[in-house]
Amino acid sequence: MIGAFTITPSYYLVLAAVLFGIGAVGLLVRRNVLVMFMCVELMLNAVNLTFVAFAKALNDIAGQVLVFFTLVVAAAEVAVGLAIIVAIFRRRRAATADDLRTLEG
Amino acid sequence: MNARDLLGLAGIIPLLPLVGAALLMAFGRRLGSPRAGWLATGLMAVAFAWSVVEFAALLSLPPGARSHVSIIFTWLPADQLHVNVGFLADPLSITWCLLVTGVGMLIHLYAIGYMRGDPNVGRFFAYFNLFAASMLILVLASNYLLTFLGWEGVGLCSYLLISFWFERSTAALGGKKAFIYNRVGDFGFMLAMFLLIAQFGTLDYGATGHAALHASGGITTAVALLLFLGCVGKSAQIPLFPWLTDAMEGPTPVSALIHAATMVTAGVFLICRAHPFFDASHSAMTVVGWIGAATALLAGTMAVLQPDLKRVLAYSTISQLGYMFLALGTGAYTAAVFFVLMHAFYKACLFLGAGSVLHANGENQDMRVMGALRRFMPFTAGAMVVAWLAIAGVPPFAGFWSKDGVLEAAYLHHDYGIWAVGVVATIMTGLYMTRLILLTFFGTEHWRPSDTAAMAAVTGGSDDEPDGHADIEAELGYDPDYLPTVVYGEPPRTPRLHDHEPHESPGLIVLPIVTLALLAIVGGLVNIPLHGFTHLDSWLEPVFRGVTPPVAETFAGAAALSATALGFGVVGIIVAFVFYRRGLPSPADDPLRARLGVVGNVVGHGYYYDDAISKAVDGPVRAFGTFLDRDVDQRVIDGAVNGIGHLVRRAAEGLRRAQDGLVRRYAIGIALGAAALLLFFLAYAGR
Amino acid sequence: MTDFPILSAIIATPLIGAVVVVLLPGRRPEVIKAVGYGFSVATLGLACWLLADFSTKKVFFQFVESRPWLPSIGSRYIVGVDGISLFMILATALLIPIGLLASQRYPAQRPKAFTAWFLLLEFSLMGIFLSLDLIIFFLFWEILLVPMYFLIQGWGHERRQYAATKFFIYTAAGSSLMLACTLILGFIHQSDTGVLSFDYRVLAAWSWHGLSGTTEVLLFLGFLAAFAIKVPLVPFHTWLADVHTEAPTAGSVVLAGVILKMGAYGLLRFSFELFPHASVDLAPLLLTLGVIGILYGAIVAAMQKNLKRIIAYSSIAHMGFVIVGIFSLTVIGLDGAVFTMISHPLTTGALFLLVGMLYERRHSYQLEDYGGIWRSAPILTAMFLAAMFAGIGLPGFSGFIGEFLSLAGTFVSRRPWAVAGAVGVILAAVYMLWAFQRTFMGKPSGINLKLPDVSLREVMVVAPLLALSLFLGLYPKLAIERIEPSLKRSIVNLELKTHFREKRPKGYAPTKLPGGVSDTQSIQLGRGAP
Amino acid sequence: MTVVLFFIFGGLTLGAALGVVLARNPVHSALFLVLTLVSVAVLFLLQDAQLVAAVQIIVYAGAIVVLFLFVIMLLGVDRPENFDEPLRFQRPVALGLGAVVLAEILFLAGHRWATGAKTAHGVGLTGGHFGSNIERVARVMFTDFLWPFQVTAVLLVIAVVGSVVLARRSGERPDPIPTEESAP
Repeated sequence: MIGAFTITPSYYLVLAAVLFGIGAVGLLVRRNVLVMFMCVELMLNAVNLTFVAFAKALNDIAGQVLVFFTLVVAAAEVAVGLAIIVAIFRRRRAATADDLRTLEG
Repeated sequence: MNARDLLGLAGIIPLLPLVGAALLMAFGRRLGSPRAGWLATGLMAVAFAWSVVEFAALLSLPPGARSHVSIIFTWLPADQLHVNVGFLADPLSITWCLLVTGVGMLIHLYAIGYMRGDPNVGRFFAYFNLFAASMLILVLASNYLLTFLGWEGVGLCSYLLISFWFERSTAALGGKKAFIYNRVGDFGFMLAMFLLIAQFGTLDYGATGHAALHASGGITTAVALLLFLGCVGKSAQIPLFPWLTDAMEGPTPVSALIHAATMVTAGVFLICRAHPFFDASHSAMTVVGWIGAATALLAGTMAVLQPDLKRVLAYSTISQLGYMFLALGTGAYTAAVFFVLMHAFYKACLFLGAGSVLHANGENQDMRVMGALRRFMPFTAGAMVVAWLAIAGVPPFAGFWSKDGVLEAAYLHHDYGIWAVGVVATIMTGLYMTRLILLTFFGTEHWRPSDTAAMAAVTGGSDDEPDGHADIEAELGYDPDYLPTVVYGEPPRTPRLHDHEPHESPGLIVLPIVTLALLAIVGGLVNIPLHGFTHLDSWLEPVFRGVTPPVAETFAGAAALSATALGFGVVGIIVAFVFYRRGLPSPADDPLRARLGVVGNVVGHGYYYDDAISKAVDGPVRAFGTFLDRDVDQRVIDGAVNGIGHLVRRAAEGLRRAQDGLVRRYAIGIALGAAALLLFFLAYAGR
Repeated sequence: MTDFPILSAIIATPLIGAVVVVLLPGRRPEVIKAVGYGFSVATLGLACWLLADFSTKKVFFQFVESRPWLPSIGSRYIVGVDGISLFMILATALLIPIGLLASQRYPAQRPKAFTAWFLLLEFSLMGIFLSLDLIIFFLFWEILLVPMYFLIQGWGHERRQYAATKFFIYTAAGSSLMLACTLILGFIHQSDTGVLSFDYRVLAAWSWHGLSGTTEVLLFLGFLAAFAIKVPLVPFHTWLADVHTEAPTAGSVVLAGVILKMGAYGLLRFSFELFPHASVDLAPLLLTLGVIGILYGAIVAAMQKNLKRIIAYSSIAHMGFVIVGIFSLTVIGLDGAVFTMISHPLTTGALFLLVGMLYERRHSYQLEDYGGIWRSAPILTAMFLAAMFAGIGLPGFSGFIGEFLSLAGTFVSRRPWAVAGAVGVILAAVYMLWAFQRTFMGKPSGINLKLPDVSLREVMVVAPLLALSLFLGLYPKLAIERIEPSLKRSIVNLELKTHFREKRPKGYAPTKLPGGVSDTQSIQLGRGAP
Repeated sequence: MTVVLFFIFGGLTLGAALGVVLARNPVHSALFLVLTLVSVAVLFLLQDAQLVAAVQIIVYAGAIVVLFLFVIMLLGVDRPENFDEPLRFQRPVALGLGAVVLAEILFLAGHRWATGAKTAHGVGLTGGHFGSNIERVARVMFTDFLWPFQVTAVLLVIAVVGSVVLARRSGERPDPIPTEESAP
């Protein structure tokens, strides 16, 4: 029964899409900048999952290689982003994204 | 050196005063009075001498060959149009050269005395010489464009000289007015030249003259009338005459040289020069004749009640110029030239005399506060009386012959209407000139302090301000606060004798006046309408070849015509004597004016013509300009430009609200974009 | 003819000068000024050399240099000079050192930046008048905005920010259309012939048969947008008065003297050859705009109370004569137009310089602050008088020759316009004499009694302009014989390319190019000619 | 077996992700994030991506989340967050958009275009003589992707420098916290 049921790449893709959606909604609704960052990480992970799923489906290792690049970008983003948050905190002690609106047009 | 070689050097005549002008502009201030004046006068004398040489050279040639063009260089070579700087020496131009240099020299001489003490005398003589040079270029030019150069040059000098005492507001305005009125005329001159270029492809006098013979009537009429518009401006004919009276704001030698003897006759010269076009167009001739006649009459009436010595002479000049155009309009070119010459003598004499009177009266020009001056300035008075008789047309003075020639030509040309107007106008001539002489030199003295005391109440003005003012006058050579011109309707001025009696002017001033008076006596000899005495006619005959002025069939007929003209002139003199034989009873009381009543007011104000133009320019014209500037330029056009900028700014202000600084709102935007992009893939890319 | 690339040298010298000035230390203003003069005078020297070497016999472009520049978009660095551009080069080369000399005392701040911008301005102007590639032309055209913007903004008067911005946006708006049309033209040429080229001569030899009527008119209008704003034609003129009023003296001199000519030059150079049918068909429209400019400029000038605005509006009127002369489509009229383009820098340049000198003394441009200056400053007044009458168009000065020929040419081809334009001659006298009377005549009072007269330096600034104006007024042949072959070529090409036939004075033979030039060669504009 | 694992860890991934979004306390969010990342790593393993899974654990769960926690503790923001939404429409729009995007992706995922594309000729996950998963990744990364690899190296350097510059104390005092007295 169960053996007949195979997990096709589409399952992974759907899973990744839902993960991406959760991350996106979280990014939009949360106000804490750190949590927003975490949501971004969720979305990136969804993408990674997609890459790996495609690598498997298409039998091409390039998909896995690309995950590394995403990872690097994510790492760089977190490093710089957190540095910015720390810098902002030093001056303003404001925790939410809504408080940071000095660039208002 | 034969005669033709000499004629080739005609360019020297204008060159001499031109050099003088350049020298005086550069060093005039250093030369100072009177050396600057002597330099200018000396150069004019040399120019006169050279004109005489050219005259002799022309005389030595047979009449048919008395024309020589010397080309100096190509001035304007555009396309196939080649305009040269070339000088045309022929009887017409040399006649004018003699007039300009001769009378000009006398007036230069006069000006040395008249302008003595003026700190800017160098500048004055620079302009004077420049004027003479321009006028000589005008008459010697071999094509229309070079004439136009001189034409504008004299206009420039006229402007500069009228405004010479620029600190006087009226002088500044008068100069500007003269230049602008002349520009209106120049508009016609320029269009005439354009038409010549378009139709004949050349501006050369010789070539256009030949071409005119074969041109269509419409063209010749158009050219003639456009040129005439230029002449109307320059020679102050109806409707462009008001500037000449305001030109009297200039120093008196200027009025004599430019606004009586020479520049204003440039119009006459131009028509003589362009006579083939006028010959070919009867309608143009009729217009010229009637405008001239109307000007002669109307300007004569305007002169009658003027209280200002110089303005009477100005109106008189306009009127006399009208006679010249009357003559031109009836085809009597020689008569017109003759009139120009004689007019130059007696009118220059009158103006210089008037200057002498002003000089003796502390710049006062109001005839009503003069009177009996003959006792104090006998030479001036004598000369002016001679000139008066000449202008009034009393035989045997110069004016009689010239006026007689003009009117006779009109009659014989069967232009009886023009003739009649001309004859009636002689009444006016006799009237205003006699009034001028009587008020100035005869009758009772009104410049006495006793009169002054009475006057102070009338004018309400104080007398000359004391010391402080004398300083300015000494520094400037004139009093910038004193506006000498008296217009009709103004109360009589306070005399300005500065505590001494009127006196005869110095010799330098008197000498030219007397010389001109002598010329006014004997000048007529150059063209007495008796067989063998028509020197001028035969001298100018080659210029106007093909134009045969009508000749009276009998001596009796001619004599009858002369007698008629003389009779009308004498009527004017008699009327003046009736009213003014004892001068004015009091400065504020003019018997003729009292008699004329409303009519007097109308003619005294020059038919309100000038006032109407001033009102129009001040009112509707200025309003139109303001409308263009304020409403069209600043509101509509610039408003539209700035409006576009405003619109962009408004839009930006609306849009900047989207940039509310809330990062999460921006994130929504990103998500929206992502959704839209995916939709695009769904809709299109999958196909 | 030597192989020395004189045109490139003329373009490069001011640029090098600007760079050198920037690199100099700012502490020694006199060194900077000396370097500025040095480079601008060197450019003037080169321009004079060009004048001396310029052949009056040749119809086509001379001293042509052509080098590859941006092969990917088919743009080459092509420069060349003909009679139309020759005197624009000279006028630029003359006005720049004069402008620098006039600015020696005022404005005093930041001489280094001022000199550098000024030289950069010269660089772009030279490029505009010499380039024969549409892309290069456009580049120089846009580069010009930068120095001009900073000159107005940095050294102008009270509302300089407003004026500089207005100038920049106004002219940039026009030239953006020109860029679009340039590219469209190039790409149509590419699709038609397979060659991507922006060489003016290549395009001119092709466009007259390669473009459809509507396209040609639309492209013409696109170019016109840029040119009409620069000229400026009414109703695109309102930037001019504001900019002049706020610009420093030297800026005004160059603006009125050369920058306004860019528009007329563009029309003459590009519209005629690239869009011949449209030029002929739309000539009445442009003539009308020109006449409106003459009359409107004069009337509005008469209403101004600010000396600089009066002269600014008089420039509009003068440029109206240029436009009228160009679109008279006659050799005489074109002669007049180009001659006015030569004369106007001299007369209006002198007027702006003199007004600048008045400003240095009195710190005002308002007429009401003046009066009776003649008494305290007779030499300044005399120079103003000469400049004024030169500007009014008094025969003997250069202004007259230009106006006369423009109107005469127009009269030959289209009479009503010429008659209306000639009215401007009267109006010019009205506003200028009025301004002169208010400024220099009358009784002086207060500070006007004691204004110092001009210094020797100031005389040296103005006198050359007036002397040149007088010289050209008395001997215009010098200029006309160099201009005319190029203008004849324009007219002949119009006749060859379209059904247009020049209207000529009666009895004149049809316009021909000198012997040995075939019709094809004429249309090819001397491609391959040395 | 894989089916069971997939559903267990797939569910864990989604649940933990929801936890990240819904937890009030950022510390809890960070911990949920660790859970998500580990689950994803298992999913990687299920798809023969052993190296990626290892790196995921080491870099993500190990380094990045620790960095998050560090910052949370450093800044002292480990207080529960107020869930009131000050922005009107933000929440409904966000949910709506999330749903739309999800629907679109799902639709795309079932579409030929997204799944049927041909791969480039490269190294497969299995087959050929390329050795282990690590070798295969290394082979591709240092040949085909060498240039992007170098660029990412530069990117990392920039990130390091940038964060050092940003986080450096510039010697300025923080804005004073408004107190009762100083408040207007």
